[in-house]
Amino acid sequence: LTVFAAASTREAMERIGAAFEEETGTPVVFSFAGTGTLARQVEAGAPADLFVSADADWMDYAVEEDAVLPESVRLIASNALVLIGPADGSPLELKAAEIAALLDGERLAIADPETVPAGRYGRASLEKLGLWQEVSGQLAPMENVRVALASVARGDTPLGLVYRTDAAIEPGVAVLAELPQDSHPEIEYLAALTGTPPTQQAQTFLAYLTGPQAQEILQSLGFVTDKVE
Amino acid sequence: MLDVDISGKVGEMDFQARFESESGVTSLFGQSGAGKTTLTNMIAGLVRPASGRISLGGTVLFDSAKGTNLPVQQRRIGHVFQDARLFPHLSVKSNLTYARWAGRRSGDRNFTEVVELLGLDTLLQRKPATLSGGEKQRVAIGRALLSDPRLLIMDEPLASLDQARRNDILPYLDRLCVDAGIPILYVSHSIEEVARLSNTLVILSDGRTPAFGPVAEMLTRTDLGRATGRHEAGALVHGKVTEVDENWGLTFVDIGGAVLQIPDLAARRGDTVRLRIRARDVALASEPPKGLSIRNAFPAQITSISEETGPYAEILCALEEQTIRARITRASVADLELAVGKEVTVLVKSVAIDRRQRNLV
Amino acid sequence: MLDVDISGKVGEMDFQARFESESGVTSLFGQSGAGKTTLTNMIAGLVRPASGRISLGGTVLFDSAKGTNLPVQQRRIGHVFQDARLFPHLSVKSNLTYARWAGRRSGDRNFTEVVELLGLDTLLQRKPATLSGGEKQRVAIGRALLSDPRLLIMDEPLASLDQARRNDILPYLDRLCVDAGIPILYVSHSIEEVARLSNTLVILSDGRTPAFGPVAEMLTRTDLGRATGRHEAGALVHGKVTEVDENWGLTFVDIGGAVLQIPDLAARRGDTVRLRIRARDVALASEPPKGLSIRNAFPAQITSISEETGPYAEILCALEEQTIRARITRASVADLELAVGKEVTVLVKSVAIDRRQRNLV
Amino acid sequence: MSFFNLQPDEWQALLLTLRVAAAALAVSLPLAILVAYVLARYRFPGHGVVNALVHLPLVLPPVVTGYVLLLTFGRKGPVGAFLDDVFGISFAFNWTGAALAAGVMAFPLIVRPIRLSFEAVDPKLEEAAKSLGAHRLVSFLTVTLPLALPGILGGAILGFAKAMGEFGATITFVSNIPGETRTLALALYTATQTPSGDLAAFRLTLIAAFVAFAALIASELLARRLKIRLGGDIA
Amino acid sequence: MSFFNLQPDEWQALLLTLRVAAAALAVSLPLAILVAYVLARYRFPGHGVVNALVHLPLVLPPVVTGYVLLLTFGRKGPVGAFLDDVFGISFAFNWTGAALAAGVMAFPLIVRPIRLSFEAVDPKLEEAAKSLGAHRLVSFLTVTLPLALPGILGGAILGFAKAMGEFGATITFVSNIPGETRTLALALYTATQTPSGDLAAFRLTLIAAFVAFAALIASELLARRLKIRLGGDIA
Ligand SMILES: Nc1ncnc2c1ncn2[C@@H]1O[C@H](COP(=O)(O)OP(=O)(O)OP(=O)(O)O)[C@@H](O)[C@H]1O
Ligand SMILES: Nc1ncnc2c1ncn2[C@@H]1O[C@H](COP(=O)(O)OP(=O)(O)OP(=O)(O)O)[C@@H](O)[C@H]1O
Ligand SMILES: [Mg+2]
Ligand SMILES: [Mg+2]
Repeated sequence: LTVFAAASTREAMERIGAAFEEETGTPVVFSFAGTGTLARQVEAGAPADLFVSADADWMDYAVEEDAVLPESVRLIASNALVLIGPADGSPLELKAAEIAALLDGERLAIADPETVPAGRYGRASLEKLGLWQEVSGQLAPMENVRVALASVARGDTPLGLVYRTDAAIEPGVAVLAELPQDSHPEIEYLAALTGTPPTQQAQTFLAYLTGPQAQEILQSLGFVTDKVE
Repeated sequence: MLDVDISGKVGEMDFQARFESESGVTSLFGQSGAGKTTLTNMIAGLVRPASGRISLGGTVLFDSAKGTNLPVQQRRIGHVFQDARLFPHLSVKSNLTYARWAGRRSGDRNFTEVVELLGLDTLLQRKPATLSGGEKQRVAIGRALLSDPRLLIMDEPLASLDQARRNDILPYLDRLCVDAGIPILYVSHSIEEVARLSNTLVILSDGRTPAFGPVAEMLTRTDLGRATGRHEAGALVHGKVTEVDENWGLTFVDIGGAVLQIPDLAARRGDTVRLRIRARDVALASEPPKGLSIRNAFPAQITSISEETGPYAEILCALEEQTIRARITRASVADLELAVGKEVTVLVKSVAIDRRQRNLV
Repeated sequence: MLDVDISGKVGEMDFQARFESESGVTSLFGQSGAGKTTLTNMIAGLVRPASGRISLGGTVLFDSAKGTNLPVQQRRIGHVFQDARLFPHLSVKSNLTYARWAGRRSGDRNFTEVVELLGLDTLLQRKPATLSGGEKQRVAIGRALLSDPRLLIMDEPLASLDQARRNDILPYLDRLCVDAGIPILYVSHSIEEVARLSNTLVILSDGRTPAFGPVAEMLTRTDLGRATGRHEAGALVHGKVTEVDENWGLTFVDIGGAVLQIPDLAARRGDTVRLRIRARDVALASEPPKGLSIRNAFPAQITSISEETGPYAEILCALEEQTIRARITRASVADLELAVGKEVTVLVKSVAIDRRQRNLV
Repeated sequence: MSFFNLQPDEWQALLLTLRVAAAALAVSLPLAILVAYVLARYRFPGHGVVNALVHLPLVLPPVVTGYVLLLTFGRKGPVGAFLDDVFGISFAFNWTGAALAAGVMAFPLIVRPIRLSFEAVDPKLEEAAKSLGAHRLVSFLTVTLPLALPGILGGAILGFAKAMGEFGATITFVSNIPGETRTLALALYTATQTPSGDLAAFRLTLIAAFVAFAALIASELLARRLKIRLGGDIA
Repeated sequence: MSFFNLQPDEWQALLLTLRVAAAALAVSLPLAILVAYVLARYRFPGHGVVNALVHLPLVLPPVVTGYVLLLTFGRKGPVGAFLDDVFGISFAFNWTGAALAAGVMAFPLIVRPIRLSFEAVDPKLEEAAKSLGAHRLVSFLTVTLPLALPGILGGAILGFAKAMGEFGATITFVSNIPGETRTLALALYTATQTPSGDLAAFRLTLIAAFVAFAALIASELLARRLKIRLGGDIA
């Protein structure tokens, strides 16, 4: 059973895979890469049984290109965005002046708003909050969330915008503020079956992802699971 | 045998060479920069002449009119390059046998014989980079010898070899030419070597061939003084061995009209031999002298006296069909009242005659 | 001047060389592979001897005992390498002047003079790759000459040059040595060149120096036959010019006990000169002959007869303080009943004596 | 488990990396030698285009190269489909695909040093070989190629290192499947994707560095032997 | 806007790319020449380590190299902090950082061909230069360096191409800021990461290929002139 999963879900997916194997005896193999890369590979006929996307747009793309079964697309988790600072940082109010004061000419680490989903959501949120104008000239768009996280942890940037799940596992940073859930489109992790016809095991695993054990793991890592049916 | 008539351009120099030569050794003689290496490269197929024709023993190697241009590897010309061009990654032995294993030229020349001749026995496992200048040159000679060639081109092959080694190699080349019937095109600055070795002499000067012909004839031509080098003018005579005196180590050669005594000529009675007698080694006497260590004294008739400016006079003396050339001071010509037609005694020291032999056809 | 006593190992060969030489030309003479190039490299500082000492005119270049090892560029030795080693990316002109612009050696030797001597005028803008073998060698000589050296090492510099060019260059080297006081270490296979040029001769054989000394002495030593090449043995005599006969182009040289007549020696009356007389050019007579073109006939006494096996006998004749060496056939020795102590007439052809001159100190 | 014992998945990635790099080299090296020789010795109208094509994988971001590979050699790509149908060879999402990606990315690095070496071989030696009867191919194999060995070795080591470290094109073309296409570089990437992966990333970095170091040392030793074999000064 | 007119952001990326690649080359080339010479001519205890260090960026996935750069040259990194304090030089998130990343990644590619060329220069020519009085540095500058020019050119062109195409280390180290660090390669990556970016990606690929092609042609012409200057056969 091969699963192509967005790199940002690695921790969760590997734990779920291990649990699944324990339960059913079917080993799960994961291929982690950027969502976009995976989407194109699935489209090109990759030997994936499941595709786990960190981004709804790419899942739409896969659906349009007939790469996945449209009716199998399923929400498995959501996420939230937070602003982080160094571990000893103090909470921040989401106001332009405060953010500017904190940045003090330095940059805000963020996953690339043009390519990486986390960045796109972040941008939407900041726009909604009326902060985008303020910070857009001072962004440090990173190749992925992980680098943004690291650069805050190391103090290269005083502020970063990352997923809550990321902030949860990096001890070197503190959450300074949560961005309101309604300030950005739903951050959805979607899974779908690829192969036609889908194997029985793939269907089982897809079901397992929305099952209680998997949801518990996701929750423990900071994912939001309340919207999953 | 070798028939060349080509023209082309090398750098700034117009190049135009024409000569024919029979089997045996053909020497290319000319000053540094005269175009000798270029000419050999054209014959070997490494440089393409602009136009003309080259043929070797009936095979046309190059003919611009017919568009023939045989590739190098099909010309079967063994080439001893002026800059040895050994393969640096191969041992001396692999260099020597290269033509056998890479060129598929079997050839029946004996490897051991060539190695011994050139004194390479102890060097076989070495790489060219560790060889001395002369050693490199010897390997290059060996490599060409072992390539079973139809023609051997040697571009100043003995330049950095000592006299003793030269004396070993020259007779071998000589023999090669005669026994195996391989013609040799020999580039040399040394008129000694040229005279000793060659049948045909081609003079090359500024990319042109002002003269070519049998070496005996060329060496007595006085108009080529500058090219052949004045000090070394001489004459070639041929004769027959009539007696070999083991006791004194002397060989008697009848040159027609006189019998010369020559040291240690490795010839047998009845052999036809060719001798080079340098003009500077010949003295003249108005009457047969006595009590002299000079063993060769014979009468001849003066046929020409060319008094150059300076102290020298060049004198040609006829002895039946052959010509002997003498260089003496003008003062002596006057003292002895020499004149064309006069009978004189020609004196030649035995030790002055080169130890060499060739069976003439 | 140059004082060498070193030992080391080259490849398989143990190397041990010791010689001293005074100013002037020192020739290194030996067979191919004897170690000549290695020795020059050690003196130049390119190869490090295992132990020993090298000093040049008072400066210690190398001393293993004291740990001295002057780097190459500080030795100020002009080196004409056996393999020209021209800089391929530089024009002939830049090669020639390299020592000036890169080595900061000013030197007052005239560029134009050197270029003319070596006939390089038309080549100055060319790259080495387009030069002929002899042209490369000439550029290498020029480059070393223009490097303002304290010692000039020449490793077979004339090997691929024609006689005419050699005749131009040799007197220049001669002059260089005397006028500019630059000692020359000269490697050569040609005993001609060696005899003509050198003051000191160092014999090198299998990595050892069995003998060295003044060239005149070395050339008459019969035990070095193989090294010096039998055909070319001879003797050096010195004398004083007593008369120059413009009319016949002859110079009269008094060698003490005899006056020799020599063609066209570019000397003036009163000059001290040195002459090389090859053994093979000397004939002996039991009584003074008459009517001979040989102009030099003088009495001398036989001091030694060495009869080798083979046809030859080597005879030394004393003439006041000097020695003349003759090579004649053993047969003649018997015929003339020559013996040590006997008075004979020595005959030397005028034209046989090399045109050369050296002012002896 | 001690720090110094490799874990199974590390072993797997290591062996896979070596296999992929070796296969990439085995295929690209002969081709690179051919292309380098042609570029070095011949002038022909398309010379510049060939040269540019060779260098293109260097200039484009690896992701693009990988994407182009995916489009051409993927299961649905024109070449990929053809190879699959006719020869049954498939590059899609397996280690041969990883080798292909690595080979393509390493190609320019292999070609350049080899080309330099070919250009440095004196054509006069080839002339000598021909005059001794060696035909073109024989003279190439016995003279030109051995003399260019230092460059070939240099190109090979650059190419091997690059193939070992290739990441962007590989992950794009054949994804990141453990045991099949997850080489050390991809495993390293995977490890960096989560903060908890730091130790794993560090271990993998050490492994990669160690392998590269070993390969380099081996190549240096080989080069030195070669130099001696080529007859350079032993001193 | 026609297809052939560059848009402002494309211009920006193009110019930035050239600036970054040129700066990367300008800094790494001299250093590479030095390192190549040392590796070629001297044997010393740390030889293998230096050699391995030079090749390391090739073996590690670029992301790791970029991360290491971030750790050392970032504003809080040991070297970065020092440079910032003492010289006021900062590599963080600006184009000089991009140049640094490109330079580091290109370094092994530059070193190898140069090293090969140095090894091919006959030490006998250096000996000749010394015997003519040239001191070590002078003989290096007048003989060794000019004779190694083909390799230097070869290394430079490889390095330039690599610097132009560098992506992984750059995006990790200095991120992807338009006008500051978004080179063509990063722009191209950005385009491929959006579902609708295909046309933009294609245009950028063409631009990058064109620039690389121009650089290659220029280097070939230069190399040919050089060969003539070095005195190769003119025929
Ligand atoms: N590629 C070239 N460009 C310009 N001139 C050249 C080129 N090759 C050769 N020459 C010139 O052509 C002439 C003939 O050269 P070649 O090598 O044939 O002389 P050579 O007779 O062999 O002389 P040597 O006895 O010195 O070897 C020389 O003056 C040389 O400088
Ligand atoms: N690196 C080396 N390894 C092994 N043997 C060597 C090495 N270098 C030189 N030799 C040997 O040492 C001997 C002396 O060499 P050298 O070059 O000094 O001779 P040479 O007297 O100059 O000879 P030639 O007149 O032929 O130039 C030769 O037999 C040579 O083969
Ligand atoms: Mg020549
Ligand atoms: Mg020598």
